[in-house]
Amino acid sequence: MAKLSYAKALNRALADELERDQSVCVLGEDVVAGIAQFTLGLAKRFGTDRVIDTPISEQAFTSMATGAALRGMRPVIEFQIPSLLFLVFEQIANQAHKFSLMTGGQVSVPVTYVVPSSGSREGWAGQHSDHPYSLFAHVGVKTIVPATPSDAYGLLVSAIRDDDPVVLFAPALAMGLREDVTSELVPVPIGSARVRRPGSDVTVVAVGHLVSVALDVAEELASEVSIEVFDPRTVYPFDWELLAGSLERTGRLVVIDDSNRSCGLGAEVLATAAEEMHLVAPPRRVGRPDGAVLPFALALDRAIQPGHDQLVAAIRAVMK
Amino acid sequence: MAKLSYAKALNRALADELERDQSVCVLGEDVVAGIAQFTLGLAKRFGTDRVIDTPISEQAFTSMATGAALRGMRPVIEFQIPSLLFLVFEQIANQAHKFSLMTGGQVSVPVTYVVPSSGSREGWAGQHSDHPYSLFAHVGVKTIVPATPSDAYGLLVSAIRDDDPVVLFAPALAMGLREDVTSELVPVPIGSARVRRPGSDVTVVAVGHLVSVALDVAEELASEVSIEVFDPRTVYPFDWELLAGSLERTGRLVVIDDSNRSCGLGAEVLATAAEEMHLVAPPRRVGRPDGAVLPFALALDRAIQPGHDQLVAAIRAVMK
Amino acid sequence: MAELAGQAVTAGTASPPCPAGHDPAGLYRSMRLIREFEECALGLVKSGEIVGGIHPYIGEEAVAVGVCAALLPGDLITSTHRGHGHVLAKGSDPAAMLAELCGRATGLNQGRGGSMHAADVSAGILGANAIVGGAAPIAAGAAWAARRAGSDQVIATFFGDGALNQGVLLETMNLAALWSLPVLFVCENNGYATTMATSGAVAGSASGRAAAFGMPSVTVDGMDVLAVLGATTAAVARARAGQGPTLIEAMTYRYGPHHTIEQRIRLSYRSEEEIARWRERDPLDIQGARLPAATRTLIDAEIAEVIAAAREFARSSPEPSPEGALEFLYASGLKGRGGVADG
Amino acid sequence: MAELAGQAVTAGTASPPCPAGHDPAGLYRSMRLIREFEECALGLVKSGEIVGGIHPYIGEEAVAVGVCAALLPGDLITSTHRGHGHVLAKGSDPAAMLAELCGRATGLNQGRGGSMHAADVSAGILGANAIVGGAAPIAAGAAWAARRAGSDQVIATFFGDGALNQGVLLETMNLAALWSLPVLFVCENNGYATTMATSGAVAGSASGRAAAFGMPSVTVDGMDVLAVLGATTAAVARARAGQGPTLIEAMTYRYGPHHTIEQRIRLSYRSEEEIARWRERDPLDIQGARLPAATRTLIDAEIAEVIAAAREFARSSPEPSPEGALEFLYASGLKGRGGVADG
Ligand SMILES: Cc1ncc(C[n+]2csc(CCOP(=O)(O)OP(=O)(O)O)c2C)c(N)n1
Ligand SMILES: Cc1ncc(C[n+]2csc(CCOP(=O)(O)OP(=O)(O)O)c2C)c(N)n1
Ligand SMILES: [Mg+2]
Ligand SMILES: [Mg+2]
Repeated sequence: MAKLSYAKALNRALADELERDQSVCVLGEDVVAGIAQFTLGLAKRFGTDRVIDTPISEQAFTSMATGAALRGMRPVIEFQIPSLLFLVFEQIANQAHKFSLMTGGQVSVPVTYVVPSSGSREGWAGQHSDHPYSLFAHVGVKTIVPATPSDAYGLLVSAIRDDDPVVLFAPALAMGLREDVTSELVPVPIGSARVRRPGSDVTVVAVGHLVSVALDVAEELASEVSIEVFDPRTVYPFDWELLAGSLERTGRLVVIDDSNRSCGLGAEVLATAAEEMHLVAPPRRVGRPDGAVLPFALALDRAIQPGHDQLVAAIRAVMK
Repeated sequence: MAKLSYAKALNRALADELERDQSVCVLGEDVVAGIAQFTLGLAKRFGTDRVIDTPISEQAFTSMATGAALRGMRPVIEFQIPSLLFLVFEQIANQAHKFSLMTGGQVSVPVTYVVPSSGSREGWAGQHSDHPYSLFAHVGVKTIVPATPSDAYGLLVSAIRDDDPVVLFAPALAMGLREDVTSELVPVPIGSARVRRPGSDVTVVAVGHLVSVALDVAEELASEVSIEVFDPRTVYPFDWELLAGSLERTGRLVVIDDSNRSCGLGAEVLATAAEEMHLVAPPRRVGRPDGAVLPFALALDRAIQPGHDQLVAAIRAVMK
Repeated sequence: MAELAGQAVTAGTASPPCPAGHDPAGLYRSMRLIREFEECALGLVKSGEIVGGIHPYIGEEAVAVGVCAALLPGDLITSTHRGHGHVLAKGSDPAAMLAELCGRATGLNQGRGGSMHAADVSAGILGANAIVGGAAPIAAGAAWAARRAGSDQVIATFFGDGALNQGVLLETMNLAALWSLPVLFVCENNGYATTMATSGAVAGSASGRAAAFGMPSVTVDGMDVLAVLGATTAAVARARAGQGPTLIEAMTYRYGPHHTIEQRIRLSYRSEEEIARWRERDPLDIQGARLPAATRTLIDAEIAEVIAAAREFARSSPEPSPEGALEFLYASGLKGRGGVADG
Repeated sequence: MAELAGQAVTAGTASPPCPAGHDPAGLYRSMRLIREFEECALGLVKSGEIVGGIHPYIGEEAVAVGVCAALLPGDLITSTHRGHGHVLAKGSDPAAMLAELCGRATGLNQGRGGSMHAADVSAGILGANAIVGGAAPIAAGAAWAARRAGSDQVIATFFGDGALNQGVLLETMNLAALWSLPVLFVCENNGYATTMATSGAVAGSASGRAAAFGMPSVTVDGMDVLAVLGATTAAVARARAGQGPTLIEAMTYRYGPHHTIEQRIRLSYRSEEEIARWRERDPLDIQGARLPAATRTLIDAEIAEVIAAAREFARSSPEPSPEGALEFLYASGLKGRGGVADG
């Protein structure tokens, strides 16, 4: 079978769902032209009444998707940059997320929000480089950060079919990944993690593009330490059961993720593990610094992002 | 000396700073009338060109405060409800917070955002009852949740004088507190916590109005367990040093705070403690459930909020 | 205006409008229902049976009733923080609405929503919204979905003068005009946003905002239900014909406080004389005067009974059980973790 | 328009305007500087010396120059994602600007901002902004502060046609009109927001939006620097006199891609003919034709040298040290924790 790229996987998931279900549509800026890759070719195939270019009115069209969802549609919204999620935080966290409970279950809001190329893309600097998935995990909106093309496909399909709002982050540094797809692409359940590599000494929870980094490190340190690489895939709801099982075996935990440190996903994983799971040594996390704002110059941008060397150091620290 | 209420303390802090510094002004909805108590009487005393009613244009006036701060003013903005912070998340997290770094230190943005009556006020239901301070701790905006009238005074004064943006949450359930003020009201440094009650068996980190709950529980369980009540006062930056000292003595940790569980402040405290501090038993946190949306009916609203009974259970759990 | 209104009253009775009807008595009845409902609710706030208070709609009844009477039962609305009138005018059961305000399991939202979130999808009410301007794009989205589904549904989205300065409302007007969506933007201009006079907040005007997006608008006497009905009927016809949105600005007034909390604070943003002046043009009196006195008396008595029964229903209804506090949080049935670690 | 423009050129030279001057050669020089700067920057994007790419301003030079020439040195501007022209027109050092784009320690922002965040407070530039519509309220706030400080400063806030549908911009227009703030809302209408034609996104018009808030507006030929200068001069006079904001819509065109990334994707949202048609009215040619040929040649040669020197400066400047990655994060000097736990 052919190599499937991450971007193409998202594109195919969307095409398949547009094909399968007439209530699915795609809204966003420049989605007809497909400048973010994700929607390339879809307008041509499905028409511009299902793949719809919007004005630069993120707040309005985000809540319009909510309204359309209340009337039976399953809109997918594309945001061009991660920080646009700040701009529509009200519309997602305070409107879409709350309708089901507030109405006593009268309605559901099946909207999917997608940010292709989230996190730092080199040279995009302060206002375009956040990776704010922890914010959605905090308010309790289902949040997905796929690490591989087949997961990107399968999780996006599940998100679109899900009856709740779901945010999908496609990390900029994963968008170029390619995968040999040997079996059919299938939906991946939201909330189920996956052990990417089994190991017995330490569990490394790695998110999104950092899964590859963790796998590399695991290989590299193989003679020194047996590393289990755990990919949550869904950051909210998190697959605590699978993690507990992993820690039952390893008793050691390192989390590497690309969000800010304070109150980020790493904090949640460490906290839950400390509360409820088997730990024989202090856990460690690797992420962006507190309050990180990515500076423009490449060397500065890179200095702030979590990566290989810090992960190696953290693994060695928990093994001490 | 007289009893000082929490609301009055905030009011006095503002009056003192308006008096002291001509660059301070207050902006918000209905601040002239002072319907949120916080600004009562200030327009009369300082004039409506320093205490200014705005249209319901939160996004515009929040960034206007940023612009005014770039030109030397020190605006204080009042938001009537906590979820308005969702609406202006872009303006605070992506604009005000980032200007200093992005400009290479050319400017600073000394704006203070205040939410009097944050968290659940009985009967305000889904869209008005959030307590989203963890969101600001995540993006790295200085964030304060005072527990007492004198701290409310001292921290607000410090926030106004601070050269960075600062968010102050005044918990609804603290707004009615009164305190015997025996000495002069003074600024309280941002980032410094306080041990409210010393103890030797377990450290209870309690935030905002939950400090009183923790003190009550400490008293109640005094014969059973010696509880140290730790009030962070500032949730970002957190006073890790003082916490480490406390845990050095107790080795046991419970956090009670009124934000959602996942990626909330409780997670951060547990994670940091697990990473770096002395713990002899698994820590525990008490907060709102994952993804909490407060239902309207009082019994339901209360069922979701952290409180006395859960704290007692958590303390007993860590002492086991 | 009177002309337009006159037309409207006699027009379009082929399919039965909901629920006030176009007949003068029905319109009066619906307004009386709202008035008495609000009086009753104020009592329940005082007695503590409604927790947290309400934003009373008294004085503005003609707007909700005039607008909703121009809609068909299958049409939709979204409402505001001051929403009881809209919900009742669109046809929700007052007993279930009152039970909602009292936080009962029998309430419209099973006690989960309360005053500011009352929703009744079966009656076409997509929800009150506690965020100023927050419902407008939701309404536009529903209208958009209706159009795509080939339906000729129309949706009216209510908002106050305060919302005229909220970005998302203006964005929505642009989109609705651009895409010719069947939305009625109903601005209830009651002169104030809490304590802020409209003139202190709104540069330009409501109709100027509509014009900015090429949207027609009409300003009507919001104390006269026939004026509102007339203007709305014309806007509904336009929307149903695919000619896009209209802004309807209804000039009205709230007699009472912004919110019942206000009763505890002394505020002086408006004068007693101003209130008295508006009360002279009470919408119930204006419409009542068009009816035989006997009809009015009959309706008043009937409504008194309806409200008494609603109160009885609300009071005797069970409260929801705390175990179900997180029911409905996720439509998919996901159960998040509680606020305390297990074990 | 020509009338207005004619007036402006001869008026107000008592205090020296910045930095183009009002004289025809100065205006041309400033536009040529921007053009050559952008050509140079495009080369540096290609060579990888500018990381991440840029939004080139080529074709729109008359707008930045016409607006900034009407301002005094002490006046202020805010800029956009397509901001190089504004920054240069307002008087920043091209070498420091180019160094910023190359991420050097000698850059305007010490390499922290890059193309979309260039700021130079000493020259009155309160920053480019990467969020569409994001700078307008910041500009209004600065104007408000200036007024309170008793200054007669004016601030021009640039934005594109795409921003006309962004709520916060409309909220800001209302506030600026309401409070009579000395703000010039400069809409660079280049016909597109990325691939979206203005007609597909904007119901109504730019001037209609100004009218909605009772704000005067003027639409000018954005390819003719004198037209822009004239309209802006009138607006500046009004703002300085305390008569409030004006919207200036400059009809212009970008010759190149929305962003240099676009060069890698095949897009077909506009035709080659359309581009060619606009190129016929090149702003440099229009203004150049008003000068003696020799003057033009002289200026072109001078600018070539300035740009060559700027490139040399940028290239030879040091990169900032990674240890300082979080410098300036907090103005108060707070040091947050790093991304990894210590010890
Ligand atoms: C976005 C937003 N800002 C502020 C509030 C607080 N608030 C609730 S109602 C209100 C006034 C609304 O005035 P208007 O729109 O005129 O409606 P009215 O109350 O007069 O019916 C305000 C400021 C809110 N709910 N939402
Ligand atoms: C609020 C927001 N939405 C989307 C984007 C992504 N984006 C950057 S530039 C742009 C187009 C802007 O068009 P316009 O305002 O006309 O300016 P132009 O690029 O034509 O100069 C978009 C959609 C953004 N930066 N900010
Ligand atoms: Mg009003
Ligand atoms: Mg444009």
